[in-house]
Amino acid sequence: MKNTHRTLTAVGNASGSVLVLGAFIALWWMASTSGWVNRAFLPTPQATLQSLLQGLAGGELGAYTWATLTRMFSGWVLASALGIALGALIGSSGRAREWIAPTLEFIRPLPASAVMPLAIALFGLSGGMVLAVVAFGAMWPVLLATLHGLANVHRQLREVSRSLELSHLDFVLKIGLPNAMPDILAGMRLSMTVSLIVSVVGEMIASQPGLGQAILLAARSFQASELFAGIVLLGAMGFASNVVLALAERSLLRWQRP
Amino acid sequence: MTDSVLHFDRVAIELGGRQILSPVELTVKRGEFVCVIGPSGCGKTTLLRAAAGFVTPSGGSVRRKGAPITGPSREVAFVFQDYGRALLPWRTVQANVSLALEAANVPAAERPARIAHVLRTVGLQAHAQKFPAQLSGGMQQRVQIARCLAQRPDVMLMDEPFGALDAMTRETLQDELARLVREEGLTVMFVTHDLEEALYLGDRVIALRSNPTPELPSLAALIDVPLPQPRDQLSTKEHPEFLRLRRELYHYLGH
Amino acid sequence: MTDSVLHFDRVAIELGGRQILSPVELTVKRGEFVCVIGPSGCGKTTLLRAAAGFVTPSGGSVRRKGAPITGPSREVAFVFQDYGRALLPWRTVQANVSLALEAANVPAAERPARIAHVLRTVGLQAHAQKFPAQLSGGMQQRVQIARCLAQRPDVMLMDEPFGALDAMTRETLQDELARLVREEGLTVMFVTHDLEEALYLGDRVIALRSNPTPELPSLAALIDVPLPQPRDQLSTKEHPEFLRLRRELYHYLGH
Amino acid sequence: MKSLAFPALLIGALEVWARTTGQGSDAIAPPSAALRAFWGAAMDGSLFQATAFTLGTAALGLLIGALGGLLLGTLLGLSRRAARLGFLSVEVARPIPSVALIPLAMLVFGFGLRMELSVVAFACLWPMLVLTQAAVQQVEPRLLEVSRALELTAWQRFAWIIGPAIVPRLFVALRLGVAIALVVAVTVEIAANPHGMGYAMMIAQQSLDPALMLAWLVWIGVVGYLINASALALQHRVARAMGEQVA
Amino acid sequence: QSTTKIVFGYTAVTDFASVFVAAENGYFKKRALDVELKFIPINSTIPAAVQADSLQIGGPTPSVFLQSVDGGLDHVVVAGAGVTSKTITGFGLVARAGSGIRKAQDCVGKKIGVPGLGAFLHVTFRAWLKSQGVDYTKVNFVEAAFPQHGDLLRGGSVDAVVSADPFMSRITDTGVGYVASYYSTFLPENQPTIIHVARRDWVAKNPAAAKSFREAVQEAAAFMNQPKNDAAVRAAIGKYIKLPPEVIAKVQISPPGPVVTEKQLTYWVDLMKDQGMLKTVPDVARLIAK
Ligand SMILES: Nc1ncnc2c1ncn2[C@@H]1O[C@H](COP(=O)(O)OP(=O)(O)OP(=O)(O)O)[C@@H](O)[C@H]1O
Ligand SMILES: Nc1ncnc2c1ncn2[C@@H]1O[C@H](COP(=O)(O)OP(=O)(O)OP(=O)(O)O)[C@@H](O)[C@H]1O
Ligand SMILES: [Mg+2]
Ligand SMILES: [Mg+2]
Repeated sequence: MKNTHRTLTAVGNASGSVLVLGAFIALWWMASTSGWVNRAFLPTPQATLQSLLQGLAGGELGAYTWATLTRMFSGWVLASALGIALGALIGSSGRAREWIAPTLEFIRPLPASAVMPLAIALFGLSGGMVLAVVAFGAMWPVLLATLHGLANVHRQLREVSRSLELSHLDFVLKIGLPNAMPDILAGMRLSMTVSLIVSVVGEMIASQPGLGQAILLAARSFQASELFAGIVLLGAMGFASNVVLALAERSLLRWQRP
Repeated sequence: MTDSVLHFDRVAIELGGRQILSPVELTVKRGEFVCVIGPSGCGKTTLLRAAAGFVTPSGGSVRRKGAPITGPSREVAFVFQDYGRALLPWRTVQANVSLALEAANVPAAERPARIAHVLRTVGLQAHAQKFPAQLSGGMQQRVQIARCLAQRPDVMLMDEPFGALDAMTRETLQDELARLVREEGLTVMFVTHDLEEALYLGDRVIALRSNPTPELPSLAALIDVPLPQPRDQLSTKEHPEFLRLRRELYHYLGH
Repeated sequence: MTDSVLHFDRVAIELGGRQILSPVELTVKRGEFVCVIGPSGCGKTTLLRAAAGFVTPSGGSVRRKGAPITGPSREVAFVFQDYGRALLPWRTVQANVSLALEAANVPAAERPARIAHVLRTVGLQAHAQKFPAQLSGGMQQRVQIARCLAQRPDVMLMDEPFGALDAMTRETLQDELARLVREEGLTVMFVTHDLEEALYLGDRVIALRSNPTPELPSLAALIDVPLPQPRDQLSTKEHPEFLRLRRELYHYLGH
Repeated sequence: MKSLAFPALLIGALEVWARTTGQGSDAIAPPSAALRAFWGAAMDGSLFQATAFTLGTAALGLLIGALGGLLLGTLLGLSRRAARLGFLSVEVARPIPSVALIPLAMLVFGFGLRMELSVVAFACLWPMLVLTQAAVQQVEPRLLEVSRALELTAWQRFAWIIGPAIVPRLFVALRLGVAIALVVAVTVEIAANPHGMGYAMMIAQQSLDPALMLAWLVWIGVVGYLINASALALQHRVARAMGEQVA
Repeated sequence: QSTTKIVFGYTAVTDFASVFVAAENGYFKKRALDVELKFIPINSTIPAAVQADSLQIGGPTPSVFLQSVDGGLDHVVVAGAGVTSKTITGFGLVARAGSGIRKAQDCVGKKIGVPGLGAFLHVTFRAWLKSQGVDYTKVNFVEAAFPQHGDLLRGGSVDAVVSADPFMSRITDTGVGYVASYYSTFLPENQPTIIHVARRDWVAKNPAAAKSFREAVQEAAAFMNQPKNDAAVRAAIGKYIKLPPEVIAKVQISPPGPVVTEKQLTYWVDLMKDQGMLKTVPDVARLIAK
C-alpha cells in the first residue's frame, strides 16, 4: 500500500519533470518555426531529431559520443581525485598553502582555449594532453569546495578532534572531508559538467575525435540540425551522468535530512 | 603533590577584552569529583575550557600532573554543553562513539564490544544505528557522554552533561559516573546548575561569581562535601549535612 | 469550548517508521499553563512540534482556536530545545530579538524600546551588542526566550527553556513567565525535566511514556495542580499539596 | 616569497625551453621576450582597452548569470517539488557547452557586447544554480523553522535567513563564477567576438608574435589572480561584519 | 549623395590585398562608401557576422560561403578577392624531415595537419589527392592552427602539414620539414580563394553600394596588376595585416579576381559535392549579385 503510493508519487514527479522539459521544447519549437531566429542557426526540434537519428544510424555519432563520454568520465575522475587531494593538502597545511595556492590561483582563470595551443606546442597533439587539460580545467569546483568544507568545520567539532588528539590526517579524513562532503558533491556535479565542456573544447581545439569535433564541424559548415543533434546528445550525457551522481549523493548525504 | 591531577595556578582569563575569570587558584586531586556552580555567563565553561587546553589563560597557568598544559589531550575527555554540535552529523550513534576508539587506535575487532558496552551504560543500545538528527536532545547528550566514556580518560571535564535529561535517566547516569570515579580513579570537574546534583556528586563544590573584581574574585566559595561514600539517591539527599550544605549554597548564589 | 486554544484530537505521530506518539487527546484552554514531562526520547519535543505545525500528525489532528493547524503561525512562539541552532549567528543579540519585530512589521521607531524591554526581562541588557558565538549557553537560551517574548504571542510552546540556566536566573524567569500568563492570558505548553518546575508553573502536568502501545498509551498521566495562584518560590514549594504531587509524579516516572 | 617559487621555476623552465628546443616555434616565446612585448602593449594603451572590455563584459555577464542562478537555486533548494520538476530540464541544459552556443549568439546579436554577455551569463548561470541549491539545502533546518514560526514572507525568509546563511558558500560560487566568466569571455573573443583580450591574443598569434601572445596569456592569469584576491579580501571583510562565524 | 557605411570583415591573408588597396587609395571614398575594415580571426565566423548585420560585407572562402548557403543563409556574392594561380608557391604540403613523404601516394595512412577541417586548404588538398588517384579517406587529417605546425612536426605529432607562408618557409628554414609538394600548382588556375558576400536583402536595399564596392575592388585590382605598384600594395597589406615587415616584403600575393563568375562557383560546388560537403545543390546563378 505504502509502496504503491510511493511509486505513484515517483511516477508523478517524473512525469511532471518531463512535462516541464516538454514545455521548454515547445518553446524551442515555437521559436524555430515562427522564424524569430533564422533556421540556419536554430533548427526545429523535428530536424534535430532527424539528424540525430541519421547520425546514430550511421554509427558515426555513436562512436563520437562514446569517445567524448570516456574522455569526460576519465577527466572527471582525475579532476575529482586531484581536486580533493590538492584541496585537502592546501586546506589543512599552511605550508602547502604558501607554496602552491598562489600558483593555482594564477592558473585557474586561464581559458582552456588559450592554454591549449601552448600545451600542444609543449606536449604535442595527443589524447593524453587533452585529458590532462580536462582534468586540470574541471578540478576547480571540487578543489574550492574541499577548501571551503575544511575551513568551515564548526569550532566545536574542531575541539572534539583536538580533545581526542586526532592526527592531522585523521582530522582531514574523519571530520574535515565528511564535513565538506555536501560541498564536494555539489562541486563534483559541477565538475562533471565542466569536464564535459572542456572535453568538447579540447576536441575542438586539439582535433581529437568526439562530439566536440562533430559539433565544431557542424557549426562551421552551418549544419544547424547536426549541431543541435550534438548538443542534445551532450545534454543527454550530462543528464545521465548526473542522475547517477544524484543517486550516489542521496545515499551519501542520508544524514542531512533523515 | 604527586596526586595533583589538575592545578589552576592563578588562572585569569580575558575574552573579547573583558576579564571573565580573575585569578583562580585550585588543585584537583586524583579521583576527586569537583562540581562547579555559578550564575549563567559567569565563566564555568571558560574555566573548563582552560583545564582542557582549549583556551590559554591570559594570566597564570593550568598544570596537569605537574606539567603545564599546552593543548588538549586524549586522556582528558570533554563533554560539551552544546551537545548538538559536538557530534558528527554524518556518523551514526555507534560510529560517533567509535571515533574515540579510532582516535586511540583501538583494534577494529575490539571496538564493537566496547561501543555496545558504553551505549548500554547510557541506555542507547536500541538506537545505535540512528543519525544524530534522528535523536532527541537528551539522547544526543548521552551519545556524547558515551563517546567520552569510550575514550577511557583519566580526567572528565563535563559541562552540564545531564542538563537535558529527565530525572530518572539523570539519576542512573549520576550513579554510574560516581561508580567510575570510585572504581577507576577517574577525576571529574562537573559544571551543573542543580545544587542537589552538585552536592550529591561532588567531593567539593566551587561557586563562581559573575563580573569578578579584585575584592570579589571569581572563586566565590569552595565547599567541602563531607558526605559518606558511596552515596545513595534516597538516603544521601535526606542526610542533615546535605540539607545544610544545600541551604548554604543557596545563599551563596544570591538568595 | 470557545476558550480551547489548543486541541489535540487523537494525535498520533510516526517518525522514521516508528510510532512515537500513540493517540493523544488533550485540550489546552486560554491562559492555561500545561507542563509536559517524561523520559528522554519519549516524544515531548515531537508533541510540541505538532502543536506548532512543524510536523503533521500521521493520525488525528491538532486544532488551534477550533481550526485545524496547517502550519506555523506568528501567534505561536516556539522556544527550541537546541538554543544554539535557533539563533542567527550573524546577528547580534539585539538584532536577533529584532527579527521577531521585523517579522511582525513593527515600525522601526518602536523596536529599540521593545527590544530593550525584553532584554531586561531576561537579564541580557548588558550584552545587546554581542554575537551568539560570544555568549554562554544559558545566555543564548535567554536570547531565544527574549525573541519569543518580543513576538507577543498568544501561545508559547517552550521546550526545556530553562534547562541551561542557574537556579536563580531560572526562578526569576519562572516568575516572569507566570506573571505573563496571569496578566496577559498567555497560554503555555512547557516541557521540562524538573518536576518541581513543572509543579510550580503548571496548572496541569502531563506525563508521557516511551514506546507507547495500545494498552499503555503515550499519555501516561494527566495531573491537575490545584495550588493557589499567584505562586511563590518559598511558600508554594513547601505547600503540602506540592510535596504530595511531587511524590506522585516521581512514581509515575518509574521510581 | 614562497608563493613565487613555483611560478619562477615554471618561467625559468619555459625560458630555457624556448631558447633551446623550442627555438623557432611560432607558438611559444621566451618569457623575457613576452615581458618586452607586454611593455609595448601597456605603453600603447591597447592593454587597458582590451582588459577593460573583457572584464566589463565578464562582470556584467556574471552578474546576470549569478542573479538568475541565485534565484533559481534558492527556489530549487527550498522546494523539493520545484527541484524534482526542474531536475530534468536543468540537468539537460547544464552540460551544453557555452562554446557551442557561440554561433547562435553571434547570429542573434552579432559582434559586440551583447553576444558575449549572453554566452557568459549562460555559462555562469549553472554553477551558481548548483552551488546555491547545495548551499540552501545546508542551511540549518532549525533556522528555517524559526522563519516559519515567525511567518516570514518568502522575501524576508530569503533576505534575513537564507541569504546570510549561504553567504560563505556563495563566495565559493562567486570565486568559481569569476574564473568561469573570465574564461568564457576570453574564449568567446578568441572564437568569434573581435574585442577584448582574447581577440588581442588572436591578433598576436596571427601576426606571428608569440611573445605578445604569451604576454596576453600571462596577463589574463594575473588579472584573474587579482580579481580572486580581491574576492577573498571581500569575503574576509564580510565574514568579520557577520560576527566571524565564517572562516 | 549620402555615403553608405559598410563594415567589412577580413582575415589575415594577402588575398584581401585588393580591398586594402581600395581603402588606402580612396577608391571607396570616391564612390561614397565609408568602409571600415574589421579583422576577423576565424574565417568561418564571417557568414554569421554578416547575417547578424555586424558586417555588411565579409570575405569567407568559397567553401565556407557555400556551406553557409547550404545551411540556409540567404547571402550573395558581391565581388571576389584573390584567385588561384600556378605561379603561387605560397602554400603546400610540408612533410616532417625523415618522414619520407614525396608524392601523393605516400600520404596514405599518414597523419596530416590542416589549418581547418573542411576549410580551403583541406578541400583543395583532398582535390589534389584525388586528382593523383589517391583515396583521401585513407589519410588521417587533424586540425591544427598555422603557428603550431612547426612545433607539431618537431614533436612528431603529425607526419606532414598543409601549410602556408610565412609559416611554411619558417619550417623549411629551421630544417624541421621540407616542402613535399606545391600542390596548388596542379590545381586549375583562376579559381576564387576568397569571395566578398553580403545578405541578399542588404544588396536589394543598397544595389548601388554593392555595385560601387565591386567597382572599387576592380579599380584596385587594376592598380595591383601594375608591377610598379608592388611596394604600395605591400604597404597596404602591412597596414591591415600585422605581420613582421620582413615577412610582408617576401610574401607572395595572390592575383586579384574582383569579379566572380558562375563557372568559378560551379567549380567549388562540384569539388565540395564530390567530397560530400553539401546536402543540396545550390542554384549558382542566384548566388551572384548582378
Ligand atoms: N568568544 C568570546 N568572546 C567574548 N566573550 C565571550 C566569548 N566566549 C564567552 N564569552 C563571555 O564569557 C562569559 C563566560 O562565558 P561561559 O560560557 O564561560 O559562561 P558559563 O558560566 O558557562 O555560562 P552558562 O551557564 O550560561 O553556560 C560570558 O559572559 C560570555 O559572554
Ligand atoms: N527525524 C526523525 N526520524 C526518526 N526518528 C526520530 C526523528 N526525530 C525524532 N525521532 C525519534 O523520536 C523520539 C522522540 O523524540 P523527541 O525529540 O520528541 O523526544 P523528547 O521527549 O523531546 O526527548 P528529550 O527529552 O531527550 O529531548 C526519539 O526516540 C527519537 O529517536
Ligand atoms: Mg556554559
Ligand atoms: Mg526534546
